[in-house]
Amino acid sequence: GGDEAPTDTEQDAGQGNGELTQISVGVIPIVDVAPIYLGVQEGIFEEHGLDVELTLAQGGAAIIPAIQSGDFDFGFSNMTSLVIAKSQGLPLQLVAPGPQTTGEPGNDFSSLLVPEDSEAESIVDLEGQRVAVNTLNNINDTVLKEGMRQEGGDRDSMELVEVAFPDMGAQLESGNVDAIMAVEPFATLAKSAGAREIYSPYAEPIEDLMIAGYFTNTDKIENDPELVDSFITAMKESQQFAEDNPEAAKEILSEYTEIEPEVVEQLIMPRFPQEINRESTERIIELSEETGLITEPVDINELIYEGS
Amino acid sequence: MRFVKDFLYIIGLPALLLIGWVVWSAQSDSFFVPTWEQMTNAFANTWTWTRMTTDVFPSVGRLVVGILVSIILGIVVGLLVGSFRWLRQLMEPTMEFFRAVPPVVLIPVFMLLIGIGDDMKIAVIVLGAVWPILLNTIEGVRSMDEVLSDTSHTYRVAGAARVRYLILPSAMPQIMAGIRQSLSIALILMVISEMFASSAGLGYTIIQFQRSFAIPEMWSGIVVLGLIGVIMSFIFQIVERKVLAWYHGQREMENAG
Amino acid sequence: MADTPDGHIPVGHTVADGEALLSVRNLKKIYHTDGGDIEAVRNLTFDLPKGELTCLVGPSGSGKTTLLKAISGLLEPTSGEVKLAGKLVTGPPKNMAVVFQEYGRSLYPWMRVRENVELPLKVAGMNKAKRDQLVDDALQAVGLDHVPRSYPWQLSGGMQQRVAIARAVAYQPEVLLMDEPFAAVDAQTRADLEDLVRRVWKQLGVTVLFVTHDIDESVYLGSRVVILSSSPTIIQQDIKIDLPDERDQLETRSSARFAELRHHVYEQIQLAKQGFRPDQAKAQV
Amino acid sequence: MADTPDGHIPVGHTVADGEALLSVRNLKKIYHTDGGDIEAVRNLTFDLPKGELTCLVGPSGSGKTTLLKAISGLLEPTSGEVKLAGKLVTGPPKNMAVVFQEYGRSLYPWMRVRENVELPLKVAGMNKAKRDQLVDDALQAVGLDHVPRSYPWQLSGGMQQRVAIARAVAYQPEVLLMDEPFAAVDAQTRADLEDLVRRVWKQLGVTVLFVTHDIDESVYLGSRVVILSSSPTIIQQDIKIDLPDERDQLETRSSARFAELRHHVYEQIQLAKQGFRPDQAKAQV
Amino acid sequence: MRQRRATWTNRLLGLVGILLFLGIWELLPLLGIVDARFMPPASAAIADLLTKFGDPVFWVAVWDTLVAWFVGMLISVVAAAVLGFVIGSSPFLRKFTNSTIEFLRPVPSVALIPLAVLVFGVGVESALLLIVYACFWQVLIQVLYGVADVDVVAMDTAKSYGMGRLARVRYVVFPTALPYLMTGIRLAAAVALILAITAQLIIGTPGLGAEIARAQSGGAYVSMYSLVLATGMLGVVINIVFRAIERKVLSWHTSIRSEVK
Ligand SMILES: Nc1ncnc2c1ncn2[C@@H]1O[C@H](COP(=O)(O)OP(=O)(O)OP(=O)(O)O)[C@@H](O)[C@H]1O
Ligand SMILES: Nc1ncnc2c1ncn2[C@@H]1O[C@H](COP(=O)(O)OP(=O)(O)OP(=O)(O)O)[C@@H](O)[C@H]1O
Ligand SMILES: O=[N+]([O-])[O-]
Ligand SMILES: [Mg+2]
Ligand SMILES: [Mg+2]
Repeated sequence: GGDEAPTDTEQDAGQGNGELTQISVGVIPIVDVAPIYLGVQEGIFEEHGLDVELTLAQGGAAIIPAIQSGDFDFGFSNMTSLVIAKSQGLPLQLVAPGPQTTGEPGNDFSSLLVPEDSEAESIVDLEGQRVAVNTLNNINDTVLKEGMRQEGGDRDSMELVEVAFPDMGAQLESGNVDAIMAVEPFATLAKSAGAREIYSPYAEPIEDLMIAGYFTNTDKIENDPELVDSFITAMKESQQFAEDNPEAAKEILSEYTEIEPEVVEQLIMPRFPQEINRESTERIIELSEETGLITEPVDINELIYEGS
Repeated sequence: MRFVKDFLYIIGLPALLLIGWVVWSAQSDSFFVPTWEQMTNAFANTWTWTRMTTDVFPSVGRLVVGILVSIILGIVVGLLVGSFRWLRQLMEPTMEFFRAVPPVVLIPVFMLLIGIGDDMKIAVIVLGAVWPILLNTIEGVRSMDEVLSDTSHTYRVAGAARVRYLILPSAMPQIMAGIRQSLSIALILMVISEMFASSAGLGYTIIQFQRSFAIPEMWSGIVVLGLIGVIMSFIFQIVERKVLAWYHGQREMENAG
Repeated sequence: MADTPDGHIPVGHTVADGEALLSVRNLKKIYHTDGGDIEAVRNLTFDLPKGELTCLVGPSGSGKTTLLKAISGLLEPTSGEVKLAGKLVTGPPKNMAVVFQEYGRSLYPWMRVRENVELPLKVAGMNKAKRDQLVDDALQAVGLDHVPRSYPWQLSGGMQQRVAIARAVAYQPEVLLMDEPFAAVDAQTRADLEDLVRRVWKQLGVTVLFVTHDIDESVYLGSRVVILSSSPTIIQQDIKIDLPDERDQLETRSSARFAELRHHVYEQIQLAKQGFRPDQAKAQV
Repeated sequence: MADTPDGHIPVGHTVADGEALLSVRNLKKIYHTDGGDIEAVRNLTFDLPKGELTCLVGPSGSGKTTLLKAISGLLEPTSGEVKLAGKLVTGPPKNMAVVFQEYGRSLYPWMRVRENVELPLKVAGMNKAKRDQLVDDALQAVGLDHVPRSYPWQLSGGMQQRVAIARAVAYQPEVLLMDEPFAAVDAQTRADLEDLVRRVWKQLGVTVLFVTHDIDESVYLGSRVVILSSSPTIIQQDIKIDLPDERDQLETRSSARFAELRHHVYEQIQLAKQGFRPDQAKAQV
Repeated sequence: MRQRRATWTNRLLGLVGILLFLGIWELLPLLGIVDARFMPPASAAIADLLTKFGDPVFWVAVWDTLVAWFVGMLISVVAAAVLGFVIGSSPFLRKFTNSTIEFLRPVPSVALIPLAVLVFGVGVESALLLIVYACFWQVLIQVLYGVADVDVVAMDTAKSYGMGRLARVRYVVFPTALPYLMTGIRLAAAVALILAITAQLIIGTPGLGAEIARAQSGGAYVSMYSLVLATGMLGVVINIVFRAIERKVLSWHTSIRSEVK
């Protein structure tokens, strides 16, 4: 964006004094957050006067309260969780984009998979079947239901069960579930074991779906807009860097995850956009309302903050 | 009169704590500390009969089965392990191994071996709840009075009769102490088991509330958990009074002095 | 066996082997503790002829309880052996009942008095009618027929001990071992129980080993008194009690022979306490 | 107080109030149990003059232990009162030591013999040197100076009881209550301990209340014998023992006066057992 | 000498037990009962663990876990013991607190995570809160049972020798409750380890739990199982240490006595 110049200078001045602002960011050990690790490694955040401490957490259960308490300055979360939190009245705002679908069915970082010998050929064949998602009432079952609806099936006809990503492959093979919605690297792992992709749940139902993003506390935006702006700028640059250097993005995975090198080689990375995708976010809000995940409407302008 | 007194003892401290919370929450604006009003609303709207039949009762059913299995398994294995030193030595490190591994990381193994149905959830409850019963039974068997044990030997009270008339009753106070501990652990594991491969249940509901930041509802779920705990504990105390009538009588007799 | 109280009996030899129901040979027991080894029993050899009522007296800590436990197969001796009717004792033998010193701990606190007395019979598979008969008789014999439904811990110490005795009596053992059973009982009850033991002994023809530290009691009760030395224990002396078979608390105790025997036992125990040891005094046979 | 054993003493009056160190007035104790109320002690009034050694005899279950607990302030009486040196006893008074009947439970199994004896002195804040001296003396007095580092449960019953006695002696109390302390002790040790109690009593000038059911013992030991009726308990009789102050196990026990006193006590206890009650026989004073 | 040999056969048997268990684990995937990709054989996990032994990152995680475990234990044991003795020695407090204790006890620590993070953040303090909360009840209940077990004669003896309340607690109540307390501590030691790992897993505080989470999210099954193995081994070691302490502290207690015989 064009509005980064003044803050840049300020921050650079700050850096000239040799003083970096310490911030702490809560992230999840998944492929999606490669850019922020890259940004730190490449000194992008330092350039903007930020000394970033990354802390790994398992999910929103820990990150969102930590943002509330000020323990984290920024956090990473999927869009649905943010929308729900917002509708519950938590003072949070999305400030920077996260991963986005590649938009290419069959070549995305999320797949709906069935066993090799399954008769299912498309998502509609899963009506009445058991499908594993990692978290119920969240982004993954939302997009699946939407996909089902778009393909002409009954949105509520799948029996969705919660199975953690690492356990999905085994449950698919043992026949406890009929299909799984896996993300990388588990999608690659399952495919290499013979699972067959019948749908791309991020690429197909919503155009250019942005799955997740970085958020902060509304207080922080009010009290320290310069800091937030610096973060936004650095984050966007990091996303861009990851987008431009896919090999570097894959390489950095070994720093915070334990994915086998062969799998890293094969897995499909998401795209890392520079701008928050308002349309797809709007769609998520609508779908959340339709499926009853939220009861209070969420105003997209109050959800997204794009810098001062 | 005595009934009233007992009742006051039961509700006294909870009432004080309740008042403390009402006062505190009224002037706290933390999102995670609901007010009296939010809580009562959450309670009324959440714990409807439908919710009871779809989420609470099935969970409690698994809980009860899990506890019963734990009791039987704990006592049977405990009697064996407590009676044979070699068996105790053989098993102890392995038992400690399993005791030290968090159920959360063992659940995937259970899912592999048992699947994702009720069996798995019950197995998780047993996995956690069996230890206090098992260990207490072992201790109970081990700390048997020597004179009593000698007496039984000389009267040739052996085999099944020894278990029935000597070992089991003499270990019973400790076994009961173990069961009491297990009850609350089982309840905790009921929640944890529903964090995996679930789509209904009390624990699942609470986790969902937590994830969707429905904080008053989450707290109301925790209160329901606590209430189940209290009910179980009181049922247990009634059973214990019956089973250990002799023990308490003896205690009272000694304490009367 | 010597006929006079003064007749010394060589250690290691008492009655002819042929008649012995219980025979103890070179029994030795060493306890291993943190503070070192304790030799409780050094070298005991003696026989219990069938049907005799033998009293074992010895100072406190002389290993009487230890010996009894070894005889009843509850304690493995360090060396030596115990034979019952010719068979080596390795575990508690059939038809043997033991009344322990710690009466309070030998009753099942979770069973009522009646159930306590009944249990060994029930476990042995005796039928209900016969069981009831034996239990009723035994409780009556010890004067406790009025409290069958009490729990042991609701009774006084003396009453508890009587329950333990009733249990042993109801069991109708061939061999009855009693470890200071009357220590907690008052004088009058004690006299009654002493007569009870003699009555049971004669009626059932049971072989009794009665441990006591009461000299009068040992002389009054026994057909024979074995005196133990102080620890590590060996047999100090083995005396035949030649009092008439029919004994009476007042008459027998005031007889001259009783006083004589009593005096002899007393002297021997004094010797034992002063550390006199037959095996030091003379070579062992 | 009557001088002859036959002199009846009206219930409720013994020695002149002035000299009484311990005075028990109208003591009544009812135990409330599930099975109903048990009146263990009905109406007890008596005094312990300072420096006397009083023996309390009574049948099993007559409430001796109950009385002792009330005196030592461990048990709240249902009604009536206990005064020590004029002060109402509401909790365990200072300078009083109690030797309990259940010796096995009154020693701390987690402490060695020496530590058990030493503990009360340590808690009272006595310095190490003095403590050691007292403990050594006491252990020697009971003949246990060879096992200071054993745990109580490694000792025989009699030895355990002696540890409890040593603890009381080392404590140097003004009032010493003993509840059938020699029940588990062998005859010889018992004789020694009896002499020890008398020695301690004279040396320390301590007031002793000694509970026993052994009639010989009560006469031999006491300067006075109080006989309890059977439960619910009242005082059956209170007898002054006019034996010479220097007593000897052999000589005293064989004296004619001893036999006479012994016989009298025996008779009284027989009466008590048969249910004779002084309060029924005559109006209470 | 005899005793020493006894403890050696003791350990040997325990080792046999462990080997038996590892054998079963090894066979499960080999016999095709479970898929080796999701549950690798024991040998693979052990091999991986051996390589981890050479990696300082692993030892840092172990250290972090142990620190959280130890501090959590210490706080909960001290708090529960003190409260247990206070509540246990007063019949009024026992009755007054009973229902509240029964209510709070079964509240799962995991349900407290948002509260913990809110109050203490994502640092070790949050993990501590969860550990302390879970362990506290274990120890408290044991101590309450222990205090109730004080022998009346032993207590009367102490009273009759004029010991004050404090001296009685120190010399009578405490030793009586000690076996119970030790059992409570041993139970708590396992619970503390479980909660330390779980907190690290979910909140992300550094330690073995966070490493397990990392392995899980990368689909590194072998690594995950080797870390679980390490966790279990830690539990076994902790138990051995506590057994040894118990043997020393409770040498006078029946259960130990019979063991020594
Ligand atoms: N379990 C044990 N461990 C160590 N030493 C023991 C044990 N049991 C007994 N002893 C020791 O063995 C000796 C004999 O003890 P025992 O109990 O057999 O004596 P006793 O003759 O029955 O004494 P009492 O008349 O007092 O009952 C004593 O010195 C005692 O300390
Ligand atoms: N705690 C108690 N609860 C109910 N009844 C009791 C209790 N303690 C004693 N009793 C009863 O009170 C009576 C007196 O008991 P106590 O123990 O004082 O007698 P004792 O004279 O010491 O007997 P012993 O000579 O057998 O020791 C008995 O009938 C007994 O059953
Ligand atoms: O953020 N998610 O990939 O669910
Ligand atoms: Mg003995
Ligand atoms: Mg008594």
